[in-house]
Amino acid sequence: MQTSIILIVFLPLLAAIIAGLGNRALGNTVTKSLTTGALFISCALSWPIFIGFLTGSAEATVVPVLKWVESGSLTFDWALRVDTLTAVMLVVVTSVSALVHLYSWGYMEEDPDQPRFFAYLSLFTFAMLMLVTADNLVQMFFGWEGVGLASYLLIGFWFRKPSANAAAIKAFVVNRVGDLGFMLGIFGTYLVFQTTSIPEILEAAPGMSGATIGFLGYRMQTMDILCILLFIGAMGKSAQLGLHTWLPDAMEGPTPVSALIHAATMVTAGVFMVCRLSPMFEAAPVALTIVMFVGAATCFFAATIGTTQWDIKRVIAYSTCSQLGYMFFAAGVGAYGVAMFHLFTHAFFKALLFLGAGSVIHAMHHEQDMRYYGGLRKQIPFTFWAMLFGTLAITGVGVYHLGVGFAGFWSKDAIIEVAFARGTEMANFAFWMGVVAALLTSFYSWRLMFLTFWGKPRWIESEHIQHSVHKTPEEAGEDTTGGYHPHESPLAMLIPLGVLSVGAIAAGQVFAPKFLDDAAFWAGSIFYNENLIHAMHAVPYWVKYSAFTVMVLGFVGAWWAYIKDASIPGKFVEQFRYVHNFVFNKWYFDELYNFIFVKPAFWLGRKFWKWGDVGTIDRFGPNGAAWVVANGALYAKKIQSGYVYSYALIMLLGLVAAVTWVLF
Amino acid sequence: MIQTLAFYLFASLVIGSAVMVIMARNPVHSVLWLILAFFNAAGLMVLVGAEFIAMLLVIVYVGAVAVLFLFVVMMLNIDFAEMRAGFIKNFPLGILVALILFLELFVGLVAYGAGGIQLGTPDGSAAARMGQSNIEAVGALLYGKYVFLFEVAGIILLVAMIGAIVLTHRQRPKGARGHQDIGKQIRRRPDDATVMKQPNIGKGVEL
Amino acid sequence: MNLDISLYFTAPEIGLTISGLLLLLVAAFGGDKTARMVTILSVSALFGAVAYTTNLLVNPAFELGGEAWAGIYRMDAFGSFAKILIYIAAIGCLIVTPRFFEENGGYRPEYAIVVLFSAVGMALMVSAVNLMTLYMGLELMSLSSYVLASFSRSDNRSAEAGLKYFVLGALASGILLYGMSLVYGFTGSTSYLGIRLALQDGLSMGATFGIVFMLAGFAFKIAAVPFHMWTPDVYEGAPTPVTAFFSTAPKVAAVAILTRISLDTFGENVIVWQQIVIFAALASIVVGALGAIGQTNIKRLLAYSSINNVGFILIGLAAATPAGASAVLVYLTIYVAMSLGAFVAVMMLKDAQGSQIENIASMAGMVREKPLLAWCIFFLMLSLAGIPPLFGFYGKFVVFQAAVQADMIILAAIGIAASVIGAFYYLKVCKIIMFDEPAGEVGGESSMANWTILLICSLVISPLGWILTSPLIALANRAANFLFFVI
Amino acid sequence: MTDLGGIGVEHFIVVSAVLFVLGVLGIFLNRKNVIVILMAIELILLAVNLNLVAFSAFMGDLTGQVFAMLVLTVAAAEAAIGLAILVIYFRANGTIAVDDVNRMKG
Amino acid sequence: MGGFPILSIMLLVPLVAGIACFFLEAKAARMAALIATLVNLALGVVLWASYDVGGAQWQFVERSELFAGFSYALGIDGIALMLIMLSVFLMPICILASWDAITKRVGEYMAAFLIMEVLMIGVFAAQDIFLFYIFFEAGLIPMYLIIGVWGGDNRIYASYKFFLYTLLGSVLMLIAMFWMVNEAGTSDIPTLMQYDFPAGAQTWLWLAFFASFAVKMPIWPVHTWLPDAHVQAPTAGSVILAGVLLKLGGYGFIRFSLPMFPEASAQFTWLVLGLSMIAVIYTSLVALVQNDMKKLIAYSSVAHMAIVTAGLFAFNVQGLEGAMMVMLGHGLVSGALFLCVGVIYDRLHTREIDRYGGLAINMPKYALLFMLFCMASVGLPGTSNFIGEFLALAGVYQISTTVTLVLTTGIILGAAYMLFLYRRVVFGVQKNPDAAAMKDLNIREWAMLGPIAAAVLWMGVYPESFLAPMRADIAALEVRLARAAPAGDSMLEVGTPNATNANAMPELEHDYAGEGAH
Repeated sequence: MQTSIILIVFLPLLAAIIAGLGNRALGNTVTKSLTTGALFISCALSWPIFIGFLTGSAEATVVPVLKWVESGSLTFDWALRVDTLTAVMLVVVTSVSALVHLYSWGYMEEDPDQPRFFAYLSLFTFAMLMLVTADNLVQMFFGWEGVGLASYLLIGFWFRKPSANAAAIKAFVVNRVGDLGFMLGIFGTYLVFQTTSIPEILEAAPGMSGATIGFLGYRMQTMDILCILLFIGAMGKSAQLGLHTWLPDAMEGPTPVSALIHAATMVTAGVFMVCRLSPMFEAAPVALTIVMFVGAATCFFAATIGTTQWDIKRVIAYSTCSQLGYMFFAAGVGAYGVAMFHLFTHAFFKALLFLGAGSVIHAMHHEQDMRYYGGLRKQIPFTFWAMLFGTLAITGVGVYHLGVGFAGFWSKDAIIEVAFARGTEMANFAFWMGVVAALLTSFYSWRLMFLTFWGKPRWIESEHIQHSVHKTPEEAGEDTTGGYHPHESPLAMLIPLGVLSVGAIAAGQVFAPKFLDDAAFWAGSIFYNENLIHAMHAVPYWVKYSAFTVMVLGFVGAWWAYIKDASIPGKFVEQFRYVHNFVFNKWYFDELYNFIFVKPAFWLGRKFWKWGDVGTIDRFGPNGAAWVVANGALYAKKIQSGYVYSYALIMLLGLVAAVTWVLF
Repeated sequence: MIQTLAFYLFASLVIGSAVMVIMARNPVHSVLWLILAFFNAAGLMVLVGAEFIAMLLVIVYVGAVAVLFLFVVMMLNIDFAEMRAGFIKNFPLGILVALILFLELFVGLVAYGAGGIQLGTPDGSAAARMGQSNIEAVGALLYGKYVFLFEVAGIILLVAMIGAIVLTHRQRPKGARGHQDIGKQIRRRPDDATVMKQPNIGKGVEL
Repeated sequence: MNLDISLYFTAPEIGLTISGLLLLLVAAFGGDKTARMVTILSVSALFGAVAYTTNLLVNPAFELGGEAWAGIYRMDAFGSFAKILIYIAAIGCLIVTPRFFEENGGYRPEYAIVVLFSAVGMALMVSAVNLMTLYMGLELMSLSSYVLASFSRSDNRSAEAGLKYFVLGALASGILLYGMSLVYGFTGSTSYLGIRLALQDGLSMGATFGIVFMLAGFAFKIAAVPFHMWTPDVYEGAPTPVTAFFSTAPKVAAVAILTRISLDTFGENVIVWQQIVIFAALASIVVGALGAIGQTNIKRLLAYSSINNVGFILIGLAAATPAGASAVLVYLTIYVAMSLGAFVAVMMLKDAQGSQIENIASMAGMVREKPLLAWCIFFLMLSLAGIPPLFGFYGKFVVFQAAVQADMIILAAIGIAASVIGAFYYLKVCKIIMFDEPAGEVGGESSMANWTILLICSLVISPLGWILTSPLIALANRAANFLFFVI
Repeated sequence: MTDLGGIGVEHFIVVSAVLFVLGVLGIFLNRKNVIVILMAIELILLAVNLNLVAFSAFMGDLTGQVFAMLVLTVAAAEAAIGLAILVIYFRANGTIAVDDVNRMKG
Repeated sequence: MGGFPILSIMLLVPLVAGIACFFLEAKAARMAALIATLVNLALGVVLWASYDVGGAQWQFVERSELFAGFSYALGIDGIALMLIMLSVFLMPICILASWDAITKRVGEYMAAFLIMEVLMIGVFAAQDIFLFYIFFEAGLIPMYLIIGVWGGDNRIYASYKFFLYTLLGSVLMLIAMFWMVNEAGTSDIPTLMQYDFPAGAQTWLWLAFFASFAVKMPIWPVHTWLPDAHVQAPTAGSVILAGVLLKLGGYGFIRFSLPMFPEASAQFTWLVLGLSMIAVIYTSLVALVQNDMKKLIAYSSVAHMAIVTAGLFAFNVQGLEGAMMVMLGHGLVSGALFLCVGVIYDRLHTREIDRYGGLAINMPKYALLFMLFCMASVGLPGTSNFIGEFLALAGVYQISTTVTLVLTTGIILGAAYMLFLYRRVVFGVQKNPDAAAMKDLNIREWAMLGPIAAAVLWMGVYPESFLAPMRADIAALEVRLARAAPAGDSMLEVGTPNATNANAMPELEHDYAGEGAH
């Protein structure tokens, strides 16, 4: 197992380095084969480990790699730790990554920079694997930042596009804000526990639950403040309310990237971290309440925005944001296993949705606006079915009493239930938010489906399509297809869709018993609250059916508005202009941040430079001194008048001054 | 009593002529006032019994230095009428500073030790022996204890001489500007100095 | 008065005087043709004096020094140290002279003889232990200097320099003399020892005034602010070899005698003069630096530089400790090398026709045309500014160390901070010769003698000079200790 | 030392101080011509001599008089040199007005 | 190495070569300089290899009473060793960077650089406080020439500002040194490091040293010489300036201010931390709005140095080691960034950011390396700067959480301005045809940037190589500082642990076959 762990983690790195440095010298095919091959090997090696944990035959392993830092009592080494939690993440990461690599063969076929793209993808995978296998907080931070870097590179992959560059920088910088919290959290943790090793911290955490510590001049509950700081990191990476702004913009990257990074793996790192550190959080009630609140709020807030967006990827992006909210409040109420389970299932169906959307975009010649889709059901049937499964999974279709359902049904309903079961005020808030978000999820997911696959083709208006067929709407006349016929994607893209469809359909059904109910499965890798799970199972039926009900409501609403009577959305917008604008403009977060942070930063920078450095420091410092000296020099020159008598006078003045001095 | 009177006479005269030295418009007058000042100073010296120095003052200064001054004043042949009169711009400041200096000297040297100033006490090695005249005593010292200085004084005079000669002695550079040979000028005839040219019209002259 | 011993101790001065007299005969009979020969002979005489004085300095038999001529002259390590420095400076200046005057006209044998007598005067000054000896030496030096300053009759500026120097110098002599008369009157003695003894039991106001007047007179000779006004004009106007001479030998003599008078004669009355010296030191540093900034003439700039450097020397004096006195001597030694080197370099700045260049702007970019000369000037300037690792730094090093050891931290801090202003104008010269586009004005060849002196000076101020530190400091310490000889 | 009838050394000091100050004034107040400056210098030296002689007499110590003699000698030499310089200056510039001795400044 | 005076040899090699370069013509001078620096690098490697980690504190000690007043004493500890290695490592790269860029007065240029190397090694190896000062100050001369002769358009102003600013800073230090030597009776640095100066005197001594090191570092608000000097200096000059000369300030703090004046250091901690906080935010914001690449990197250097000062005044092992690592890392990274600027400057002769764009298209290799160095500058884990920044901030956190928060904010801004720079230069469309026509890195440029890239990654992945030699020295320093170390604001108080977990639930009464059991 040790060898395979090493291989799992470092094969992608090796592939990334070779592909990245080899680049054009090696050519597209070699680099693509190399990276994809490496990922499939990783994936193939990961599943046995996971299965080992499923069957209970494997146990937590630590593979030491290299000494890293030893500075006084602050030491941390490179080491790979695999336990149940990690194993879950390993399969998620390697599987989705492998499939995305494969998918990219088709999706990126025409791109001139394919080796670079695949190198980035593999590099990302390596960083993500480092993150999930971290044995100490610093290595986790390494992975954390590594995925950030890869995300930055991939979002900005099409670097000629200004919007892509802006989005990439935004992703990196916003993530850094979260990292600030993470770093401070690590420092605090080290200060309190004198170690950064995760097992040691977790062991000692309960003992510190009553301790207090100073922070920014205030005394605070040690564990609360630490967990809040760490959670800020998680918020950044998992795009939670406040630090979420980068995620929708990140859709500027190629779609496989969105599937891999911004749906299945990287954004879930925050959830993973909270789960990984669950014993710490369990010692921090206030922090957990905050986690709960932020998760619930995000879950609702992102869902509202999702209902109004036109860009197919943005809808899914907000959906991701919303689903991450679910995971967080699940963790917040103490059901870490449930959160991890949703993470697991979400990885499959969200990756599926993204890749499906990618397939649609591929078919529609990179048009992403759903207003220009329509009726694609028949044109790209395979994609349609895959998207349908994804939608069924995310909306949580399943019937409780039958015990069947798509992946989302098992995990999301469990979250809603466990929130209700927890019963605290905040948990109830989360419960209601979760239910409302489920309604919205259903609505926007079906809205997406209806707009894309049903109705009449509307793409004649699209500039992208026009660009490809060279016909204006006037020339096209009645033919709304404009002579453009979307085509199904190549096999390399369809296979991952197929595989993920299976996951979206079955992952919940198969793994629910292990993830939700089996404390032995987790084997102490997360905090497992058995009583809470029992309570979850014991919630009333109306709670259990609430999610199902709202799902149906959302479906009907979407059907009504986008199939039955297409004028309803327009009327609605007319009626609630301000609400719509507010939601459509993403609650004005970008504008707010721009106004509070970005603009002042540049303004201040300019002021500091022109007014501070040049106008004050230089003016009164060196230049001022130079001015004084220059004037002194002029004066000295003037005194030296050349007249003997003035020289004599000055000598006499000196003499008189000296005499006066000694006289008095 | 007579000494007191003599002192005040000499003192006021020496100061008065000193003032005139620096105030006189004509430098020749200044020199003359200077001579008067020296005479009176010599008088003061005689008063305290330093006859030799007093005589020396008269001989050296009046006889040599002052005459040298007169000589130079005459030699330079300056148009004294054009001499700018008046004082420098910061005249009041100068006067003020000089006054302060004098007051300070007065206060510091005289008034400070009101009730008689305490001069130093010499070790007596250079005191005049009983009955020895001033000139004898000074001579003994000068050619005895301080003979080395006497020699140095000689060197100083030598250097002054060399200096004065080196600086003012004019070598006559041949054909240099400013050197006038009057005889040659007088001997000059038009024939030597001019050449007749008879140019063709419109051709100009080539000299 | 033991005549043998007196003659033995004053032999260098007597020897030089006799040489001067003999050479005068040569000059008188041989005329101007003999100028070069007379110069060479003078240099040899000076070398002889150096050798003899060195023997006096290092010979253990004379370790305690001795009196000559009935206590008006004293041979001790301090005097010998200063004298050697004076003679060497005079030698350096004499060696580079002939070529200068040959190119600019008007070389006369009397020049070397006057320099010789001037050196004798300085030697008397530094060995004097009696105000009269001091005065005679001083005047011998001064009168010679007046002559030298106006030596170049072809240059109008030379006469003006001589006139200004003379008028102000005579005024300074008058002030000094007046001070001496007061000191004599209120202590009853003209010998240093007698004055010191008289001042031991209390200081009358008259003597205090005397001390102040005397200090003012010396301040003029060393060109300390506010008695510095003559320096730029005289340095500019005097022929360059004379300027080189002024900035070295007389400065050494004046500083040495100021040090001796302050620390030995008035050693018990530090309180009287220390504040004045401190003021003069700081004022010199600042005024020297400020004055130099606006200059366009290199000689004038170096004049201000010498004012500036005197300020640093005075800081060592202000410390009023053996270390301070030793620092003064060390600084002087290094300063002689720097100053001599700088002026020799200035002498070597010529345009293609061979006439002197004094305008700083004309030196622009001269590193392209005369790289070696330019680099020498560059290092000399930085050494004058006291930037390590050049040896000029060591002078400042010992001076400020002495000040700090004497607990004069504020003085040292202000002084050293003001030295930064000074660095500015040295940098200006460096910038012009190294950075600017070549003006193409510098050309012409220089004689072997100039190169020799310049390279020797450059070597001394280069980091190689640090090798000298140990012997130099040992000698300087020994010399300085004589000033604190408690009787 | 004969009795001067109440005239003490302080009287001489005052006279010499006045002479000294007048000499100094002569140097820097006059802008007529340089010769006057040279004379002012002689005044200063005269003040010094008076001082020296007075001290010498009142202390009964002849050193002062020897000193005065040396000063006298030097003063003569100084006058010679000064006048020589003056002469060459006049030759070079054709003036000895103090105001004109101003080619070098700054 | 018993008795073999390796440090002196390391001083001698470039010195001799430097003097030789004076007289050589261009080609030979380049070669001579390269060989000399490479030889010194080899000697440096030998030095490192034979350095006995965990051995005596001072190794390779040489001592000779060559001068009056102080002695020629050399010797290094781990801290000095690392900085010497940094110097000798960067020198050949500087020579390479100047290979084609410098065409006039090549011999003198190479000589200036070699002399610079002598002085830098001397500073770090000096064991006598005055010898240190001489080397410290002497560095001004070659740098002045480098900026003034081979610099940009405004080089005169920059060279003056550099020279006088730093000179003014350091002269006061000399006065303090005199006092210390007088008080302690020795100028031997190791002895002085153990000498306890009276607390009253420490205050002004510390301030005098601070005046010097703060300018050299530079600390806000005496940093304004740095952007000018950097912008005007030739590429290699900037590399040395940023790579090594700025480290002299930090070295000064760690060698003098902290061990010699622990009490005063503690007393002024607020000042240093306050200035560091201002510097980080202030200069980062200023960097954000720069249009000149070198100026931007120069300002970023100020920000990084603020982290160094903060780390140093954290008074604990992490802070000190972190500061050292930031210095080493920053030496490599900022040097590399200047080289990156130099690479394109050599091609287009402008530092204006807006003139570039889309370089990733025609210069992919360059883009890759530039990205690496940008990321290292940002402090991405796995690169050299991360280790330093992380340790330094971890150290600072122990004495002040507020300061850490502010400094960490600077790291966010750091990401913003570096990526903004990268975006404008390397990404985007090719606006400018001549920028688009630029060739990718050539072999010489690879030889410059490649080794730095390797070192950056090495330091990030296995910093133990660099931490190990310093460990004992830092520990000794911490022991020395312990008596003055200020108490942190984050004092931990352990209380009674909570009885239950945050989400403790009562066990259900009925067996869990309730309403909704599956």
